[in-house]
Amino acid sequence: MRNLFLFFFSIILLFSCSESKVVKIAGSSTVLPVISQAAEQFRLKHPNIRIIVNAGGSGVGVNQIGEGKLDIGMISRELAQSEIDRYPNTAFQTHDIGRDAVVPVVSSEIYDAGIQALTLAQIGDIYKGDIRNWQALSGPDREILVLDKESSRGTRHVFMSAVFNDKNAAAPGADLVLGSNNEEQTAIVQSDGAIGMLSHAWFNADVKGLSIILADNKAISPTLENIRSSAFPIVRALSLVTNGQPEGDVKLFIDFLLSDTGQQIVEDNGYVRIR
Amino acid sequence: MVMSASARVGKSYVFMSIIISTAIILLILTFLLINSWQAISEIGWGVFSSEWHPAAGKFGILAMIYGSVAVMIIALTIAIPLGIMTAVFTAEVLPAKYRFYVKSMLELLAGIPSIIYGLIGIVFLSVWIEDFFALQSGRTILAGGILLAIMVLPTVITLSDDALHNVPAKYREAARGLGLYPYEVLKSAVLPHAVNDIAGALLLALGRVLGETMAVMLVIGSIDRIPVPFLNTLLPGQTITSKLGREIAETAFGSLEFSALIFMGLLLLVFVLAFTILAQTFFYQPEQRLYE
Amino acid sequence: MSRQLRNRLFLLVSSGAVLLCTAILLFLFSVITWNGINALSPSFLLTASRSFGAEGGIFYQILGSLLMVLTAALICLPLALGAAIYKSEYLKNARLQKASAILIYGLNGIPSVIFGIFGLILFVNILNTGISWFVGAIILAIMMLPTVVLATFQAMNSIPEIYRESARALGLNHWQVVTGVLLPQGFAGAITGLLLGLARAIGETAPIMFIATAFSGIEIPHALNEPVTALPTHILALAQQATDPRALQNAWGASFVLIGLVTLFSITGLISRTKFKTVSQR
Amino acid sequence: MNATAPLKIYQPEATSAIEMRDFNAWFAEAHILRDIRLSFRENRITCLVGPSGSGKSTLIRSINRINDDVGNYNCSGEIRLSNQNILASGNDVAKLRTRVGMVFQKPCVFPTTIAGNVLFGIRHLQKLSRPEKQTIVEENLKAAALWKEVKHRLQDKASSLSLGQQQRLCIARTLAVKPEIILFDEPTASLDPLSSRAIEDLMLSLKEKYTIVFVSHNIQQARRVADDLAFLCAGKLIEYGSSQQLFSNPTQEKTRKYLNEEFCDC
Repeated sequence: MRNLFLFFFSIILLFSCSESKVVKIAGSSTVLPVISQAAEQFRLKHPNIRIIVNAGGSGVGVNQIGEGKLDIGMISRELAQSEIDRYPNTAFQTHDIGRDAVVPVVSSEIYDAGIQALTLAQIGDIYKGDIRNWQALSGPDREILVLDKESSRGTRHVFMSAVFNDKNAAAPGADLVLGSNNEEQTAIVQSDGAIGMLSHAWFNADVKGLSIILADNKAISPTLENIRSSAFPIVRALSLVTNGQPEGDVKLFIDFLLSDTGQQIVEDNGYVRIR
Repeated sequence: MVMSASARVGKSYVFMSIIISTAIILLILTFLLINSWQAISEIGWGVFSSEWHPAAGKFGILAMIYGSVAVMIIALTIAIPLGIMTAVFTAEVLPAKYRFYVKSMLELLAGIPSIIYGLIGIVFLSVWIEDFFALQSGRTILAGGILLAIMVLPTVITLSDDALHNVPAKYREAARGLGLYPYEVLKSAVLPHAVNDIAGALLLALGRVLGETMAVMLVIGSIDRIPVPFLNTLLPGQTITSKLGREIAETAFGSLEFSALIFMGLLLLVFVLAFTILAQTFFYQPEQRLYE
Repeated sequence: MSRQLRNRLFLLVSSGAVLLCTAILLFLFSVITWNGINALSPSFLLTASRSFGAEGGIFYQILGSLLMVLTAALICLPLALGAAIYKSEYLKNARLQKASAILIYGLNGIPSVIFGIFGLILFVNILNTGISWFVGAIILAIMMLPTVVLATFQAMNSIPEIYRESARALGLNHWQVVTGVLLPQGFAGAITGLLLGLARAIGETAPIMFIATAFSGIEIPHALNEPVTALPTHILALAQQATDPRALQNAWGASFVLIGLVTLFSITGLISRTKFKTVSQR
Repeated sequence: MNATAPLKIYQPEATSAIEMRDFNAWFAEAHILRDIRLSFRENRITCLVGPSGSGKSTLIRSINRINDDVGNYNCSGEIRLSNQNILASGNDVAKLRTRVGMVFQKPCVFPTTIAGNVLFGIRHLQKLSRPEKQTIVEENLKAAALWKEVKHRLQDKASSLSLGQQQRLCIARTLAVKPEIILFDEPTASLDPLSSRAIEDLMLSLKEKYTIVFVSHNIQQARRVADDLAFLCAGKLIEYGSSQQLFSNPTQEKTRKYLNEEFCDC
């Protein structure tokens, strides 16, 4: 027992002695995979800078920058005025690193049954609870499982802004509230009649993105092309937030993300590069 | 009497220790109270309404209370009869030589961390419920309740078994000597002695069910809504603990929303404490054993 | 024969309950063991996790969990010993005795998520420590405290009065009696309590997920105010992507390892309890 | 092992209530009783005597099979009650125990009223009306010589009685289920001399209606109460006969020594 303790504490002491710097990052689970992977590669170049990445959602990214607990916050939406007001002593600075679309997604069973495009109004009716069955949208006779996200999630803000013009809109039609993109993706896979909101990087064989039908009856599908050109109606920037101009290691890391290697990581994760 | 230096230092060390150990709980209560004060004073009785929509300034916690109570009732209606009947078997019917193994198994089972129950709930239980009831999603209040019942079952069994086992053998012998069947021995001679301890065990189980977070959070669906119709547990819901587990870290410290969440935590803590203290002080006397 | 019938019925129902419970138990064990063993390999245990935990192993999660709970044990031990000594040897007022017992029982009953919230408010927000493994260890130490205090107290309390009297008769003062006669016994009880407390603490998710753990990028913390990765929170992250078969497999592997650690602590604790009991009965 | 004189098997002239044939009992590996052959006479008090560990308690607790519920217990041979082997498998043990009652070493009252204790067993055997209950309580308390002391407080907690009274209450409770045989396992071991005497007198008065088997450590008590004596030592029946004969003219040296309270090496 005592030896075990000694062992552990000698390890810690050992590490504490070595000189190293830490960059703390947390926030949006949409940006998270890019940053985690970038951090792994960054570490190979700069072994003495350690980057600690945490999830939590865009709200966490902003709040913790405001509270001075982070070096970089990850957000997948715009900064809200209320957030800027809440932390008057913080000079929020955003750095876009990529582009993404928030796409209404459905279970593959629904997609295969013919529902491949909806209007924003139809999506709104689903989230308001006015449409409860896929039949109403000339789909199969199956109840709609409406998936919402936790209120602090960036994906939800962007989605609700596009659908309801109110980023905090309530969704009385929702059946489940989920957190991270992974969790939402899992719930859609487990169901055969679900609709949800996801970044298009989370599509897979069971999770299909819908096209959005615009006013002129043109259906825009969530392809990289359409996102890059902003033709798809729900696009957003993936950004990092810092307090003031980044310096030192933080700057080094952000520059890495904007470098060709960094942008390649953005693309590898299914997002659109901005450089 | 003159105290030596080491005795004085020693005494002040042990005194500080007991003060810290006993004060922590008061400290926790105070912190929750201070941080929920904003909600109490600004929202007041409005917290006991049913709509939670922070952006619109609505902080009703009834849906969470409903969820916690519903999950608790489901869990206990399953776990209590099943647990007590099983304990009756292990304490009264099972030959003594197997008892050690059964008890060890139960201790191991009780030690399975709740996150693993959550994993099992999300991979198996919620899917089964979805298929069995032909639902759109198996993440329901019922799933949370059943999962909690399974979690709390070892505790109910092992505490009830202890309660029955602690009844002196002489009562059983005397009743048997009068020609009573095992069922009658249990009912007339054993249960009257054990009933207090069993009640204590159930109170502890109740507290544990109310306070459980991880497993419930993963399977309950997390929607802040009271089901319509009222008793339909095949719909998703939210408990106080799942709400806290999901949202407390994402809410800005010092905001009204944070304060309302803390108020929920305070409410939970007060009830769980009441059950625990009641159980440990009034019902479960012997040996002063601790149960988790 | 209605008496006999009722008795039969009773036996039937209770055997039915036992069968059902056994079935549940077997299901739990086989699911965890089967899936867990399939996921286990030396490289799983000895490499770091990659891409959301779906790839790679859980080496740093194991290390992080152990680091946190063992530190918690170190924080808890002196406090628990002191509190138990005071409760057993100095606190003679029956009312205070009862009050202290209630407070300690109460602490034991606090839901784990409340500990997390307490840590979040006090350390992360007010004391501004940030997400830190050491804060996690402090909170886990508080959670373990009642178990250890009570185990130590019982061990000391079971020492017959004659030992104290004999020691006093030799001219030892109160503190010398405590250190010479009670501490050795109490220490054995404390170790038992610690092991049982460790078994509980290492599996806890809710107390540490807000305050101590990070998602990735951390291996072994270099300072007290850095986060750590831990097994339970890792399983939480993996459980949320349960339809990805690689993530699920790693979740089972991590669960199996976690249960292994819990079992290791609790079995050692149970052994130490029985061993210690025979010593005091001699 | 010891080449002792062949045992004279005592042939009681009265009809025997219970007969034990080649009865052996074990606890785990320990052979507690060896080849016991005994027959207890009807309406007599038979007292089992012998040093501690001789197997008296095991023997008496075998007669109503209360040992069955103790772990590691095993037995062989026969115990016959009205010409049926009670050890036969498939016997209803609960029913057997209503015929063979037992009073234990330490009085064990249930946590209910005095009247409730008397009715404790009988209540399960048959449905009772209110007046029937009253009669049963009164009759059996009288039979147990307790009625006078408790008739004004039948609804009091049984635990409020003195130990001696509690033991008589246990006897009343046993009588209520109307057994044919009553087993007393050192019923006075935890009582003061005066209470012990009361129990002894009670046993003497009961033998008119019941067959009594009785274990005692107290040789003087055996002399006062017993009609027949069985002397056990180290699991073997050493000698069995009328009390008078064993005290005045024992055939075995061991018996003589033990009954004279001399050192006895079994």
